[in-house]
Amino acid sequence: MLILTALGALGGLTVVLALLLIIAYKKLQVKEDPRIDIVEEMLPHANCGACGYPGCRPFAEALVREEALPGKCTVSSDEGRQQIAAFLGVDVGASEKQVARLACGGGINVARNRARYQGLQSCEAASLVSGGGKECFWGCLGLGDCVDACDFDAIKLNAFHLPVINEDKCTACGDCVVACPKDLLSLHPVSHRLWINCKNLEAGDEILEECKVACTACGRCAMDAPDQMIVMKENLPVIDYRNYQDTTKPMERCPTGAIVYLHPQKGKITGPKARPVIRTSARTDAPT
Amino acid sequence: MLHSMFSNHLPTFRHGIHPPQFKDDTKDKPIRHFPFAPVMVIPLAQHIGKPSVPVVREGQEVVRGQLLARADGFVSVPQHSPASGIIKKIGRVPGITGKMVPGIYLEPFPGSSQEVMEGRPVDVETATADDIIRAIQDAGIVGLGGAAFPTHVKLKIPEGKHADTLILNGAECEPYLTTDHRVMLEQAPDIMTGLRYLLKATGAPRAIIGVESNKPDAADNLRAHIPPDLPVTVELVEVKYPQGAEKMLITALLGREVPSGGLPIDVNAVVVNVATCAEVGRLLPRGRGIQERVITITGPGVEKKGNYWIPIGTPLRYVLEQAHAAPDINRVFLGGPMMGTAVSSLDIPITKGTSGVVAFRDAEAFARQNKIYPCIHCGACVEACPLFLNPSKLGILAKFKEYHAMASEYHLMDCFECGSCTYVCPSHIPLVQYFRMSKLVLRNEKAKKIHV
Amino acid sequence: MKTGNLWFIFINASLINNFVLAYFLGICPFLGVSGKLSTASRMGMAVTFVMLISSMAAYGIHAFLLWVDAPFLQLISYIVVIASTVQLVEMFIKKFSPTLFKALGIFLPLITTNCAILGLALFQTNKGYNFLESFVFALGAGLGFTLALVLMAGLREKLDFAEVPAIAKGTALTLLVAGILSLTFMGFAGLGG
Amino acid sequence: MQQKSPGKLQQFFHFPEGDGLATDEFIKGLWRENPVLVQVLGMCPTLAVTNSATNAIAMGLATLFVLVMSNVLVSSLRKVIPKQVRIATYILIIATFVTVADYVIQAISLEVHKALGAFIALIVVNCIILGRAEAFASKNTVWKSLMDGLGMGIGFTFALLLLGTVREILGNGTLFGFPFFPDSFQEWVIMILPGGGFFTLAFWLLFFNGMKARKKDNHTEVHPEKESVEEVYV
Amino acid sequence: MTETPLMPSANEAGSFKMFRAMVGIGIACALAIVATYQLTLPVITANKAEALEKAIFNVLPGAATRVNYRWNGRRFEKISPDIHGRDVIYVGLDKDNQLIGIAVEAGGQGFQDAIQLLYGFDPYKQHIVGFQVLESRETPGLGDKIDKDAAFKANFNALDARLNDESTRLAHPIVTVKHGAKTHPWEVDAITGATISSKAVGVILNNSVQYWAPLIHQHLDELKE
Amino acid sequence: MFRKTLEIGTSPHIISGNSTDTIMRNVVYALLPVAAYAVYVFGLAALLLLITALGACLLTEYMLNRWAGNPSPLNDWSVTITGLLYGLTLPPHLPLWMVFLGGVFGVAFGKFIFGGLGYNVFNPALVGRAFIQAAFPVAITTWMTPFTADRFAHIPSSTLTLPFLEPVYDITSGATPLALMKFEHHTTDVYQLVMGMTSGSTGETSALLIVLGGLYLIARRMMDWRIPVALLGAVYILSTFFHFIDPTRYPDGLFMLFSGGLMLGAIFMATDMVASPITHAGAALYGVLIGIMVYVIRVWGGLPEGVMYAILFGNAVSPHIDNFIRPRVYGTGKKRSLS
Ligand SMILES: Cc1cc2nc3c(=O)[nH]c(=O)nc-3n(C[C@H](O)[C@H](O)[C@H](O)COP(=O)(O)O)c2cc1C
Ligand SMILES: Cc1cc2nc3c(=O)[nH]c(=O)nc-3n(C[C@H](O)[C@H](O)[C@H](O)COP(=O)(O)O)c2cc1C
Ligand SMILES: Cc1cc2nc3c(=O)[nH]c(=O)nc-3n(C[C@H](O)[C@H](O)[C@H](O)COP(=O)(O)O)c2cc1C
Ligand SMILES: Cc1cc2nc3c(=O)[nH]c(=O)nc-3n(C[C@H](O)[C@H](O)[C@H](O)CO)c2cc1C
Ligand code: SF4
Ligand code: SF4
Ligand code: SF4
Ligand code: SF4
Ligand code: FES
Repeated sequence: MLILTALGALGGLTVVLALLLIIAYKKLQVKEDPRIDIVEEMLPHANCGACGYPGCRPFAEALVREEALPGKCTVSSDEGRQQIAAFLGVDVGASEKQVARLACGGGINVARNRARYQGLQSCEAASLVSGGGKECFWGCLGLGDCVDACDFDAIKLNAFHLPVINEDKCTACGDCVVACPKDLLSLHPVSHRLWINCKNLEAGDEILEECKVACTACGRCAMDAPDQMIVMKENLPVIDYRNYQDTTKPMERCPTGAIVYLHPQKGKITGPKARPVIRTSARTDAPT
Repeated sequence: MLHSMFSNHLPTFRHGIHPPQFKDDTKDKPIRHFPFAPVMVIPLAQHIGKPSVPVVREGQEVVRGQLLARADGFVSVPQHSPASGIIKKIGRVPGITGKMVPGIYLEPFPGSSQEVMEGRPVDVETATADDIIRAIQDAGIVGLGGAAFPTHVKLKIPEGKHADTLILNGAECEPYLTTDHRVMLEQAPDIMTGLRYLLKATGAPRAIIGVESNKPDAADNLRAHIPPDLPVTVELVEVKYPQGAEKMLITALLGREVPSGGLPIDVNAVVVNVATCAEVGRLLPRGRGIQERVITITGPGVEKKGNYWIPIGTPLRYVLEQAHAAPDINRVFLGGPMMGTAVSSLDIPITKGTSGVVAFRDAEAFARQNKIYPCIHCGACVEACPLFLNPSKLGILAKFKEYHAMASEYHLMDCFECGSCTYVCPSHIPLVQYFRMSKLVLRNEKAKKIHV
Repeated sequence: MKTGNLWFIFINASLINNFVLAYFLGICPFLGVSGKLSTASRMGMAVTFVMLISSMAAYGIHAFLLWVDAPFLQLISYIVVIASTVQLVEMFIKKFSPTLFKALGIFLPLITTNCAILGLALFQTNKGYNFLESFVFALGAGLGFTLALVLMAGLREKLDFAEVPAIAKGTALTLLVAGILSLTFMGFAGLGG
Repeated sequence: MQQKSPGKLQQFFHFPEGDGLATDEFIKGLWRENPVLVQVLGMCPTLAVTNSATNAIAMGLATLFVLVMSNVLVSSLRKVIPKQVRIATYILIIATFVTVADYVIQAISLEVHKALGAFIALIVVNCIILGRAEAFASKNTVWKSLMDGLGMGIGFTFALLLLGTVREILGNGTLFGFPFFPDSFQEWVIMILPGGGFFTLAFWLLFFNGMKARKKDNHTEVHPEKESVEEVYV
Repeated sequence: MTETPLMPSANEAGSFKMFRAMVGIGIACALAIVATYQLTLPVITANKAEALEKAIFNVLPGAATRVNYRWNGRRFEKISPDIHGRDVIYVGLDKDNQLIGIAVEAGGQGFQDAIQLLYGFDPYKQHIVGFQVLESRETPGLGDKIDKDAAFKANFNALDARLNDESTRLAHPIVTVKHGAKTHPWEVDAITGATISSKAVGVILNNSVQYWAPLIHQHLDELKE
Repeated sequence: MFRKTLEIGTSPHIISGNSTDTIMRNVVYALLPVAAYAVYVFGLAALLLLITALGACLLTEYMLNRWAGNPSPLNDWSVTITGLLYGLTLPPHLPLWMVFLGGVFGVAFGKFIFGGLGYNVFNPALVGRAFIQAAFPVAITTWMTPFTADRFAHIPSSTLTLPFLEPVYDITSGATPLALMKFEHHTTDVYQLVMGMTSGSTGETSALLIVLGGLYLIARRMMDWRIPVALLGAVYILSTFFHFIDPTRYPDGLFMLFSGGLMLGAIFMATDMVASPITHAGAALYGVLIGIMVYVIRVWGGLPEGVMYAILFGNAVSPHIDNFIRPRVYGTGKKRSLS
């Protein structure tokens, strides 16, 4: 008797519900991007809300609209997330790795300050106050906005308050490029190793008063560069990376070290002429 | 405090602050002339808008008042020579932004009588509004109230709008500064002449001169000089910072609120600084160009405090030397202490927008010793902000780099950087600096692209 | 006496024995969806709505099971009926009012399989509430849930801009705030009694 | 390895070659993907029934049972359940096992049943169970699902026990009902109140976060101190 | 990704398949549940009866067996021992099958949540003779003393619940008084620090006794059968 | 001639003399008389209690910030207020180990965890007290009679209870005016309340000194008068209204104002700007809300006193008040921007 009641009750219930659900599916189905269903399928269906969306489906919709990235789901496994990323094609295509590059060598050991900046310790803020107090208007302020901007911990300030970019960690997201108020950072393929390490537009030796490693626009690098690879523009050498050759020749005669070679292991290398400049300044002015 | 209690009946705006005035040192000092510096530095962009274009060569001799550079378009003004002398160089000169900017070096002839070149006068009776506006542009006049916005642009009433009141801004609410005060005392006739031009140019039927009640002598003097046929009144307003901001003055005098993102003309008003007006009244009848302006040199670091006629282009170093500034000055800023810009070098020149030079010594550099605490939500800034913003929230958002929320939800872009909030904040949070920076970030954001 | 009792049930379910802060029901959405005020308030309304529906459904099923004398089917039929009803309602709203769906509907799947809803059904049965009492109970529980969620969301929005030590960021901080809120709600004890 | 085609049973369980016992599925739930401490799921029972260690164990075991059973059943039926009625059927299955667990616990001890109250029934809606059924069991073999269920269940029980122990010791001065402190101990009543549940869990999360942070700290290098360098002025 | 894979068609199940799966599993579930229910029912019933009896014998000292009675509006009727409800009372009999007292369940609002309690009533002496809390969520250490505090429980060893002359109401309503202020046998001496819970107990008892005592008094004979 | 390096910074180049640490220090000054009177009334027990509360808070703040690598925040004085106020809200003879525990909890989980000064969403002192009240409800609802004869010489045994052990009382315990009101319908004389001659928390009994402290801070513009005025006003109006309707059930307004922790809470705790709304209108609303809740809990709730819960609830609501009551921005025309 009990069994019959149970079967009757629950069986009846399921029958009714199944019918209702089926009819509802047929009648009330709303057409949507089919990818939503597939992505939802790949999600764990925990409907936990940890992703910040009210459930798995809204999250799937956000994923399909590319408003969110799969990593937001804490419940899914790594493969699951990769699977979704792969399905939606949100992964980066195969192209040469790019990294952020800094166009300034004026650390506090070589470049001078004209005024003492007081205020928010941020480059953006300082740049608004008479350019930040650095003698060279174009130079790095060394307050580390780029360091803060980098989510990947790829930038550190060195002892002379110059940002150093860790090429392995940099993902070329470009956040630092946007953050720098002096526009000193830009994204380049890692293979571009010859590098103009200065942005000042003044010509002549007076600029050395401001910064010992500034480009004086003497033009030697442009002369020495093979195939017109370097041309002078607005008192600055510009490397034409379209016909780039991996050579250190152009920097041999640079008197200040404004053109450098970014060695993957050894870091910044300057030409022989400029080395004493760097060395003495590092020795005499650099505090311990 | 006591003062504001007694002057409560005076028209004013809500909120705002009462910083100490520091005006006693200079307010009774008549305007005196200043010697010419050995080298004058004349930047080509002393105004908001496009820089002017040089019309002289290096080595050319020029006469005081001669055109050095012409205006480049409508939102631009010409530069006139501040002295008779020789053009040494056309190149880069130090600018207040710390950047080298295009400019002209001029070496005045020593001992020259420095006669001013006369030009074509504009007669207020016969000239049309457009003539006056063109003449104001030709005279190189920009707003002398601080913003250095080309005055003729402001006077050109846009299609479909009209001005019912011209307001002369004689509030001078910034502590330390007394230029406008002196101008109102000494140049009342020029102001009245200028008013005729301005009223004609804008077509406004009446003018009000708003003067803070701490300058009753200036108000009385102006009233005494009002010609019977001029529809002008002088009104005292409460002593409160930033009473001189055009929005606040409009609210105080007319009871209107300039709409967010709008201009005074949207509430049918045009605001011009009294010194600007005096300049118009002085230059236009003789067809001259602007070559000098009245500046207050003051501050604890300055010995010969006073109000001076200083030729445009005089380097700051020279100004401070002549005013016997102390050798240990520590912070020098152009303009008043609330809105002025600190300079990083004394090589930069006085420009048309400079209304004061204030020098502090080490002892006054308080900002440095003050420890910054987190915002304690005391609400002082909210009660100070004349625009009824919420600087506390804005500051917190800025700290967390939520610039978009600041602009979209908390009206960041309305902030006119008066500094009242920073002034009152007990936690010494550099609120205004946050806001300037945030605005810059937002402005740059669209412009910047990632480039290889 | 009757209305007093209803009032008391309401206060009890919403404040004194708040579902989230005293009974620990619906903690997952409470932690998950309390980050933003706008989301939280809509979620709260959706929960209240579903609570009302499931309270009525549960009342019906309970009567039915009493009639067929099959108490052992209580749990399974509650959950199945509630889940399906909510799903039907969801599809219905989605079809006929996309705006309402945007506002409330998207929360429905998250709510279906949620402790607070089933807990409500079970409690009202255990307490032997009649239809009206059940309704008021559900209303109180839903509004209490909304209150907790909304308070939490306000605090969390504020805490988004606090220099929280790294180790406390995230769930730990939310739980702490919930704990303090729970202490605060102890102040309501004895109200209405 | 035999190259013979697998037998029926083997096919059913489908032992993968490399990790024959699917130990990883088991291990991950214990710690790396612990449902409570890492995924923050199933919070209600975690907080509600951990005012004593006994309750925590009982709840943990009940959940473990339902989790394993439903995982196994869902994964073995995964081929025959159409997608559209998936959730409904999973709920049916889970509810059945919960009802079973409910009656069994009642039969074993009414007292424990009373202490756990409605939360036994509420296992039905514990996010972990449906979550695992959906996320894992519906896509994996029976054996893997079994291991997954065991791992998650034990991880859940472990987390509950962490809470239950602290709350019972401080809140009641006992552990598993046996006196832990001398008689004159002053109980911290808050620990058995709702607030204490929140605080204890928050405390454990802080503790584990702190441990993780310390581990990470040992690996990161120190940067040059910004302030330690004097600037050069003209 | 250029092409979007279509929904796998295998997932597009027919209505019948859906129906079959759901109903099939539903029926299987029903069977499983019924089986468990059948298997555990005897044990659970026994457990429950035992627990209830323990409580009843606790509040009715000397009782050896109990009988359930239901008030059907006119009279008390004897019912099966596993039926409970708001209108059920338990008659305790001693070894000689003599009625020695009646156990009644009562409930009401306490400090934090509802309190359920069971008390023993001696219809001859018109006394409450025992008291036990069945369910409460009162604060541990404070409110839960109503079930732990020996002094408080001693209140109910012989709490006066005499009826008035017309036998319609209690002669003196049961009330809780502040700790140490008990002067009459119908007063309950509160626990310090838990006055609210103590008062709640008084109120619950009073409401319940006011209802049952006259009924029991009038229909005592029916219960003695 | 001039020194070569100038200093640059943004305007304004002058600021007002106000400073957070000055404000905080002045609150401490305003609290000192209250604390001193408490020691006079309750004797050595109160002194030990205040020292312990202060010590626990200062120590926790110091240690945690040291551990987190922050500069020491003690010189901003805010935690001194927390410690003092926390101590002043506790019963005078509460075991010192409980006092210490609550202080640690309040500062660690009511303040530090949110980021320290300025970021706490709840009042840290009250978080500490709420913790103790929930953990040891018996100890915290046992009150000592004021002005006992040998109060100075005598240290109550409960005060020195060994850590983690249950206190044993050897003092005369007395009910607080609110408990008397609630459970025995006995109203205490307002004079006694104002002069602090009743049982109660260490610092709550002398309403007079609290009011004077508040007036001092308001006069120095270091406190927003709107919150206490709105709060006390709401309580007074409600109680007067209900007292008028049924004087036997509802106590009168003055009694309500001066009994329990209302004065201390309204003047020193609800005014903690960190966890209260920022605008004047918001502050007034916040005060009224807390006032209503205090009244509701006191009159209809189970507990005799509700100031602590009401303020904590107010703290929780204050982000919403800030969201709803925003200043109307100049030139935007709209009266109030909602949401
Ligand atoms: C594009 C543009 C148009 C302007 N037009 C007017 C105008 O029509 N009327 C006016 O009074 N001011 C006009 N202004 C000037 C500003 O309102 C304002 O006076 C100037 O920026 C300096 O303001 P002061 O220093 O507050 O702020 C204009 C400014 C800009 C940038
Ligand atoms: C905060 C603030 C304060 C100001 N104070 C003054 C002042 O005291 N006197 C003044 O003439 N202009 C002041 N201004 C500038 C006026 O807003 C307005 O630009 C000026 O009066 C217009 O006249 P002008 O273009 O002739 O300079 C202030 C602006 C701001 C934003
Ligand atoms: C956290 C907390 C929990 C409490 N729980 C109870 C309780 O469960 N039952 C109760 O009667 N009183 C409880 N109270 C205490 C009441 O406020 C108490 O009854 C009141 O102080 C009257 O005490 P008295 O007996 O000393 O007059 C609690 C108090 C607090 C602070
Ligand atoms: C008027 C005023 C009242 C205060 N009240 C409290 C208080 O009740 N509790 C507290 O912990 N701190 C109080 N403080 C101190 C300070 O604001 C507090 O420590 C912060 O909440 C910590 O971030 C108060 C400060 C002021 C100025
Ligand atoms: S911010 Fe982005 S681009 Fe810049 S260094 Fe970091 S990872 Fe590279
Ligand atoms: S590179 Fe740019 S952002 Fe980075 S420290 Fe230098 S100025 Fe600042
Ligand atoms: S600087 Fe901006 S935010 Fe601050 S008071 Fe002035 S207008 Fe308001
Ligand atoms: S004045 Fe400063 S501390 Fe006060 S609310 Fe504004 S920002 Fe915060
Ligand atoms: S367990 Fe997730 S909501 Fe209760």
